[in-house]
Amino acid sequence: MGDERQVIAQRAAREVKDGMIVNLGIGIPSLVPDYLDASIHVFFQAENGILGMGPTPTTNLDGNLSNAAGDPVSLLPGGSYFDSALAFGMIRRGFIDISILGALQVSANGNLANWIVPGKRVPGVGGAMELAYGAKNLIALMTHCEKDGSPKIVKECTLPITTYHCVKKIITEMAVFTITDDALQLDELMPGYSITDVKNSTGADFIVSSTLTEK
Amino acid sequence: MGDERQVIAQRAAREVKDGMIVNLGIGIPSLVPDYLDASIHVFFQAENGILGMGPTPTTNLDGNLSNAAGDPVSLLPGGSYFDSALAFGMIRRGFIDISILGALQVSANGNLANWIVPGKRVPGVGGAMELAYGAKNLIALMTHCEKDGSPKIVKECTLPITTYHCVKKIITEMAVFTITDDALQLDELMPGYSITDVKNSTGADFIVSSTLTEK
Amino acid sequence: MNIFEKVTSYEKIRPLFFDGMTLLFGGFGGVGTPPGLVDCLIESGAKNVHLIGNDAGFPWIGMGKFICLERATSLVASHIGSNPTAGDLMNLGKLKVEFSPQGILVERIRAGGVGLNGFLTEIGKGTKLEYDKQLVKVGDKEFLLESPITGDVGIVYARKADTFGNLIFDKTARNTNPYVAMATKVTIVEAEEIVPMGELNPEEIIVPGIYVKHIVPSKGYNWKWIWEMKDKSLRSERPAK
Amino acid sequence: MNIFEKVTSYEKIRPLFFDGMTLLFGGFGGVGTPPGLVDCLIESGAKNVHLIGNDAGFPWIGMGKFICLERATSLVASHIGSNPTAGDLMNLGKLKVEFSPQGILVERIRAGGVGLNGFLTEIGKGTKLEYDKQLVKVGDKEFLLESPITGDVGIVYARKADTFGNLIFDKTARNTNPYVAMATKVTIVEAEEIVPMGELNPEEIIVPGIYVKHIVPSKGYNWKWIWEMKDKSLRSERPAK
Repeated sequence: MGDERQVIAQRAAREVKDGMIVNLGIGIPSLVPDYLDASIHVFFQAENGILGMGPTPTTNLDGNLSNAAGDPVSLLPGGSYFDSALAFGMIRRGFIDISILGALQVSANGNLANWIVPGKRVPGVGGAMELAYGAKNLIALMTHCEKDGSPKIVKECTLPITTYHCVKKIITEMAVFTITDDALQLDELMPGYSITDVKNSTGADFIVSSTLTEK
Repeated sequence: MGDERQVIAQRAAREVKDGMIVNLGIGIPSLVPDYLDASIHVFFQAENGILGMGPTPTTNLDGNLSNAAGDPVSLLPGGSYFDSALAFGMIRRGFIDISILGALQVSANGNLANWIVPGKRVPGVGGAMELAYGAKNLIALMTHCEKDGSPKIVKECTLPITTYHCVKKIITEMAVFTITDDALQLDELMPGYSITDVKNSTGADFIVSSTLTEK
Repeated sequence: MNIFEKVTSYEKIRPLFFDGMTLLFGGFGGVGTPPGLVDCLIESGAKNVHLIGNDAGFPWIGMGKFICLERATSLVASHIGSNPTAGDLMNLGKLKVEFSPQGILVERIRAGGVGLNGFLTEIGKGTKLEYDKQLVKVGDKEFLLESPITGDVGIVYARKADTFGNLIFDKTARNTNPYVAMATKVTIVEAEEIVPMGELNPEEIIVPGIYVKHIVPSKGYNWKWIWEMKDKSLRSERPAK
Repeated sequence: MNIFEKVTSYEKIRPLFFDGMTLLFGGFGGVGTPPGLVDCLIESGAKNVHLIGNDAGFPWIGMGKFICLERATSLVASHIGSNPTAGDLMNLGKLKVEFSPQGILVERIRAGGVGLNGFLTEIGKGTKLEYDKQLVKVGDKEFLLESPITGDVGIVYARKADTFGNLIFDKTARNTNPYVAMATKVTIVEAEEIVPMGELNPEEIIVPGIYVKHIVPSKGYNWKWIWEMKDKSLRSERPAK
């Protein structure tokens, strides 16, 4: 399980390009920075009101300097602090080049469910609706299936929707999908998985990219 | 004419009490600070984005430090600079204790006309609508009549309305009126004028305060 | 009241909290929620409180401490995930929770604070968070109408205040605090440092003093405990009532 | 493009102005309208421009200089009183002017800048400035719906910029500039001083660099002329075409 999360985060890191403004959700997305190439200079933004977050400090933790999850961060030169309304102004207005969010379910047409499991888990929506609405590119990270083996990539989400038609790409420990207006498309297989494996674990039909080759 | 304006400003200054947040319009209202008692400590606010304006500087004028009319000002200790959206946030939300505006016409029920004389003068509304809407107390200053002798205090404004039912008090060189939900009331006569003078120069019926005595 | 001298004591603040009030609180995950004023609220005995703020904090941090005492009737927030007790109280019907998207919530508080009467957005449309919000058609598109939020009392955490109430904040402890300050009738500030008027750079002031009613000195903040608790389970343990 | 290095020259900026564009400009009575960028706009030859800003400036100061050249088709502003030429052009039908209450106008620009789809207000209701704006009923009250404003190009004046475009402003030259910066596709900043990243205090930054596309160094501002002109009639004299 720990491994799966690392595999997903490592693959997601390749979506982050030099010069991007990036917002990372809690959970698996928070592991992405560990896998960024040193040549990649990006500015991480967080919903509480910070742009240009640097690495987690090891000494002199400052209780007033954290990301949206409350974890300690640092600030790079050129970074800034601002209020949460401005933070979400950036998000809604499309200034986040890439938003990487954790997901509970994603439907074949890009609907995202990630805020509540009624009767069980009540985290609340946080800033996910705005990120899903405003980010230029939204990538959902999740393990491919529930612990009981049921698929999280589905025809229609059974969990309450966060935002409709927003997910552009799904990365799991088994595969990478893109979602276009037309279809859910399997683009890549992660090491050790075949198209058949993915088909057996996915709750929606998908097409296979013409460039995909099984190894 | 110059004298009339000074008389009006001097009387208006008595409406400004210690500890108030005050916004002054252009024209006659801008003369009010000259008549404030030294014991009165107030904070002047302006729509461009400043709170706590001090006296007009005589040296070292700073092109980037002005009131809403573009005239040079200074800043008192405890004053602040902010953007125009915040300046109007204060105004709409009722944080201006007293707004003193110039007027072209005021109706007996407190309608204010002060932004346009169609076909003649096209100043534009500026921030008058917000001030009239939000200020806790709105005082209109004007000469009692037009140059041709026609009254500016009228039954119904003939000029386009800035804001309905907003003026609480009118100060002219002849008299001071208050406007309540019920009526236009003559409260004071300025030196040299009688009730008859005021009646002859006013285009609306008014009641006379029981405390008013002609000198 | 001298508007240029607003510094007071927690003792004088306590009676300002009242039963049934709508209380807005600054802070994000507990960071920037004034800890001394939360304690003061707890001591006040106020109950049936309607809370509005970014989140339910942690059981020991932010507004979480008060929520766990079951003296809040309702909560408008973007999430309650870090405070399991809030979820329990919600499921038991003891706390009415209205979820609002995070950025929409702070924008609603701003709308209240700057005297606007609502705004339109597509965010949340067609989801459970639409609740019974009014839809407004503009051209051929339909938007949710979000209403402005104001409060009876607001509690705010600042890095520095001058005696007039001009405020500056510290890094990410700013978050929703400026708008809570603007949106409440009685805005109470807990400041790490209180200075005379004229000591703050007027260019840096984030909240002009016009919005502030009372200022108390902070006794220090407690939210760095969040990550100092190595045993993460402690983060969500419920305090004894 | 390196997002951390946005400093360029007026020569490179000139082609960014185009015929028929919607241009937002910062400034209030000319103070804070970037004079070098107005000159650059004039040199660009761009015509049929839709202007949106607080006011029409003075004939020689702010956007007034460009308006007098009759290359603007329309203007949304709160007043044009300080620029008689603008009034003349309006009365001649050569410039379509839409008046907006000052605070509502900057709030509309902010709404555009932060991605909201409009807001409700009572201000202007029942007056000529209602124009054909949509009315929205909430409960038994009716409000005007004000639409968000965005622009193709925005010109902004800052005290300091770093190379990423983080901005700080100078006193009352801030005014509408922060929101113009947020609301336009191509935001161009004229800065009195340009510094490396890391030199601005991150706490004081008013506009994060994320919003800025290009930065040019200012050649100095001209608006203190307003009060240096002892003969006030000069203030409203029209420049030769």
